[in-house]
Amino acid sequence: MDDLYRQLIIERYKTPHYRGHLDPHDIFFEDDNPVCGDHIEVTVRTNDEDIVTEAAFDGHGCSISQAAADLLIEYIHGKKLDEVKALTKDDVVDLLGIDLGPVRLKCALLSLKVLKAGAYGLGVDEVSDELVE
Amino acid sequence: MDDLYRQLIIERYKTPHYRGHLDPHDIFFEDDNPVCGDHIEVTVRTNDEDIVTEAAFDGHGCSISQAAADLLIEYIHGKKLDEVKALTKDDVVDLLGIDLGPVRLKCALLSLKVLKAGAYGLGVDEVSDELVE
Amino acid sequence: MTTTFDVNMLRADFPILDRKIGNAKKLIYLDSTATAQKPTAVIEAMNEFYRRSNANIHRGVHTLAEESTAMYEKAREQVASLINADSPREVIFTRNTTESINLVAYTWGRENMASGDVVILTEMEHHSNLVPWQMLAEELDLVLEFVPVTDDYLFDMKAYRKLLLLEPKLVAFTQMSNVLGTITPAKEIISLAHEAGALTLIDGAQSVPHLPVDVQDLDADFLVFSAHKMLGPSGIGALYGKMDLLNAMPPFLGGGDMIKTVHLRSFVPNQVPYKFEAGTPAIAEAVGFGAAAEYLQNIGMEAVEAHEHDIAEYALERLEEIPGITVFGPSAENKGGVASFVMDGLHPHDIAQILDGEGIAVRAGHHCAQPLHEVCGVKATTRASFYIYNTKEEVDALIEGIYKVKEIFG
Amino acid sequence: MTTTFDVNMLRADFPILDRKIGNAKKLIYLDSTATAQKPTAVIEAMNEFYRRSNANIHRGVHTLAEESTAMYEKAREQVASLINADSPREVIFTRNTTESINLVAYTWGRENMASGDVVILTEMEHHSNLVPWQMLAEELDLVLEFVPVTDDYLFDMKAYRKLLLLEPKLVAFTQMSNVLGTITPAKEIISLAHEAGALTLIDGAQSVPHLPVDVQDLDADFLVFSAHKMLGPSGIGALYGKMDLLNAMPPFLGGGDMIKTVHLRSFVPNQVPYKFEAGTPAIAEAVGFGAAAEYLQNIGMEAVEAHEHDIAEYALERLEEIPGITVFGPSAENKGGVASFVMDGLHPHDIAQILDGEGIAVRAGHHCAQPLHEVCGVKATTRASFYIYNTKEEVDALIEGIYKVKEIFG
Ligand SMILES: Cc1ncc(COP(=O)(O)O)c(C=O)c1O
Ligand SMILES: Cc1ncc(COP(=O)(O)O)c(C=O)c1O
Repeated sequence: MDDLYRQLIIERYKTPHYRGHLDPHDIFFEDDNPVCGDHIEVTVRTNDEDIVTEAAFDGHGCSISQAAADLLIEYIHGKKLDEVKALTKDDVVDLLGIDLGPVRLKCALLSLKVLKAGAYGLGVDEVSDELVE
Repeated sequence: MDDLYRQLIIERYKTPHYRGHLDPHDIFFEDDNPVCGDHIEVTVRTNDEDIVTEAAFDGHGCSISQAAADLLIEYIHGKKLDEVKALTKDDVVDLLGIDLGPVRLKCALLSLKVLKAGAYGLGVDEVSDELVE
Repeated sequence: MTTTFDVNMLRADFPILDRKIGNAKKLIYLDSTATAQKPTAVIEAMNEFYRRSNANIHRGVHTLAEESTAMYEKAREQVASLINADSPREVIFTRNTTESINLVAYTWGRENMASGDVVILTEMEHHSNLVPWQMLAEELDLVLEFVPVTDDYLFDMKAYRKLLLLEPKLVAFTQMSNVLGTITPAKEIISLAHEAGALTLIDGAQSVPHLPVDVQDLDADFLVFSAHKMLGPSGIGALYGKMDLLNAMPPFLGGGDMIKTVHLRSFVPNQVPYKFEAGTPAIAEAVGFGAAAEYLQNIGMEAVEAHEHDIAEYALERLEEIPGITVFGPSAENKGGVASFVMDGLHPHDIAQILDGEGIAVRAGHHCAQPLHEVCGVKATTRASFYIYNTKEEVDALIEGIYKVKEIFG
Repeated sequence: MTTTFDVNMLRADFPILDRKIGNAKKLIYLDSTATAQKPTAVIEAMNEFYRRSNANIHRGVHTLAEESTAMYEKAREQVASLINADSPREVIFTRNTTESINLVAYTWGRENMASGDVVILTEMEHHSNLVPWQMLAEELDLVLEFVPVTDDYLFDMKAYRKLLLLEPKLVAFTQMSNVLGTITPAKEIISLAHEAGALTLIDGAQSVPHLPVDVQDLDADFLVFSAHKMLGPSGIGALYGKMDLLNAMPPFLGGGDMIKTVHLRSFVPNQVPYKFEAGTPAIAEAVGFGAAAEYLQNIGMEAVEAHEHDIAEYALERLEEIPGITVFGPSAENKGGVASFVMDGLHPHDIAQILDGEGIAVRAGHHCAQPLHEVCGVKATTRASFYIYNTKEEVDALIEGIYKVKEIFG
């Protein structure tokens, strides 16, 4: 619990570093967590070599979903799109630095799901939790 | 067990006293036990005062169903039709003189169900286990 | 109303209440609206069943099969008795409230409704009493109408009377909202529906566990509920229906036990209730369901209601002390033991998570009632809910916990 | 093949085997085809769940809800692993085999078939794999065709090949008959069906508990089975489906958990498998189901099969010694652990009842396979069936018991 709400998460939730919407952008995607209605959108800009030059997230949700999104967006700056596509649940868990049960894990992984769906160029109907397993 | 297969039941099963089909008859009905496919039909003759003057059963089934039918037919001879309509599960259990679980009880009560359905003049679709509760 | 039983003695019946959460905090379970905890009597009834009597039912003549059959049918009587059904045959065992509603939609609904027919629901319904009718409406081209909630979170009787002028075929409504706690005037709703020529389905998922519910007094046509919310096991629920209605309905699932005879290309259905219980049923679960119904009846549903009312009234009082909190729902006299709230600037997940750290289990989300949350103008709420085993001390812990949440996120 | 585990040690896992029947006779349970007995591991897994972790799943963030959710999803993995599904998501929890078949009929069937389309079944099917298709045939005007059993009680491959010329949409067949014990050549049946453009549904109610079943090796489209027949609890079963098929199917029951979003008049379904699990599922039962799958996998399904084969072979030998007996079914090498028989002049109920007096539980009736009994020219049979906990000594007791029946009715 004290673990779970470790300082980093509360801080990033209260004052996120990468909240916003990039326009123009190369990648855009958004989705909801059906359990609680949380919403995340991401916008990403890439250069000729498919490297992430800039990225942002927007939306609303619990501290875990928002902090995870903020940390994830930070993490992908300077990464190749292929690296982004290869991100897994463990990467997000490492960023947050805490253990999560299956329900809270969904909150944590919402931004990764949205990001990978965008990176792969999926349609709205093609998003599934398999993306983040 | 020895109780259950007490002599009377085995005897009546092997050599029933009232097996047959009366023609003409005043009452006829037949039905199956869906659990095992046992079948019982009864035919009954009554006089002007609605008293059973003659009755018979036919069909096939286990010793309980057949012995119960035989004992029941014997029992109703000389009874008024209203008395027949008023017969209950307990009467059959008394005739057999044994305890039965809910599944075997169905075997025992098949003839009563058929008899009462006939006495009430029910249609095939109107027969229900409520008749023998 | 005050509690007529000794809560502390009763708590000893619930082994899970000794559970420690995380760093040795004692469990404070305030999530009974999602699912209730089980008394030893229920757990042991199933245990015993598996250790002593387990067999498949209705078709075996050996001792175990006879015992199992008798236990299964006794459970039907126990459940029928709790809701005062005229006959146990009017109780059909299903998986849960949700399946019970779908059963009515797929059988009675498809047989008795057609294009343009109106079904009246309410804005308060759980998804389980919305989606089956949406699916049926899509298939048959029905019209769905919704009784709104009033500003004070009650069933809008005036709007309902107006909707009845549409001559609906069915009125399907919750007897207690799982979010607002609103208790609806079921008897009046039903009698007005009958006057208008409609049948009624009561979603009793929250009422049967918490209030006296008498189907004969209510003149209910259909009543649906789940064992797991009333101290019973998961995996079983019930559909009550008036015998005439059930007799006239076509079967739902086909298979073993629901038939009288089968040929390769045709079958004759069995009598009610078996007609609707295809395949091997939830036998051990029925035994547990029966034990739960009996446990509740032994306490008495008036006593259950009174105790919960006590706790809920106290909880509402204390919650409303907290700055920045909004509790949704009517005032205590029209409300069951549910308190759903939002807090300025705080996400329900975060509230629930911090409370969990204190050993307090509450639920966060839309509680399967998204449309109602839209009406309330929020995405999600935090819900504390109460049952016979909860105490005022637990409410105090909840309030303390909420202050801790404010501190952490303050 | 011989048994690779110690039956007597394994029997200690099953508390019911100590049960005394009537006058202190020890239970000899030969009715596992109807339902299997449960090892302590399964009973205790559920017990523990209720005493320690019980909560509703998927939507709660408190400790119990997280634990329950994790346990429920772990069970899905355990069951998926037993049948070697590509992903646990391909396993949908239902009430039983029967509901699984109805689910496919109501969703895939109604979506993909139309007037004149052909469904191939077999004469060996359990009512649960007949009635749902009869109901669908009636609704959609489908044509049902039946693969006969050969004179030696096998799946008639020649007749099947001919029926495939009708270009069926679906072939639904049992992998093991619950009456004859016949094991059908599922892999060949499926590959021929696929060549003919048909999908396949395997009724695995009897095969999954008793044989190694590998859905990927079989290339199965749908496979259905029940926990209660494989050492697990009542109230839960499974539908395996290939992911593409499941994704394309419309939902079955509407309600909580099967949705992504709900508005008053519309909803968006959740992803597979949740799309098909409406309402609160059988949570404790899933935990028990998972434990049962793991228990079987620990023994190894080859070992299970070998042991049963041993017992069945011995039983057939001994039964056929008895004058006046007829055992239905193929010879031991094509047969699971089932022996259904009739005896001259004796009603199956009477046989079962006298055997019960000896503590021996066998089943009497048509075993939910009336059409097959018609084919066999009998109304009912007495069935002894075997599982991992049965021994040759129990078979000896059965034979003795049958001689006693002959004596009493002789
Ligand atoms: C071959 C077969 N199919 C289907 C079933 C139905 O299983 P359930 O009653 O668990 O739905 C059975 C059980 O008797 C069976 O043996
Ligand atoms: C009012 C109401 N209706 C229906 C349901 C659905 O019950 P189940 O999930 O047991 O089918 C619930 C449970 O949350 C409920 O509270």
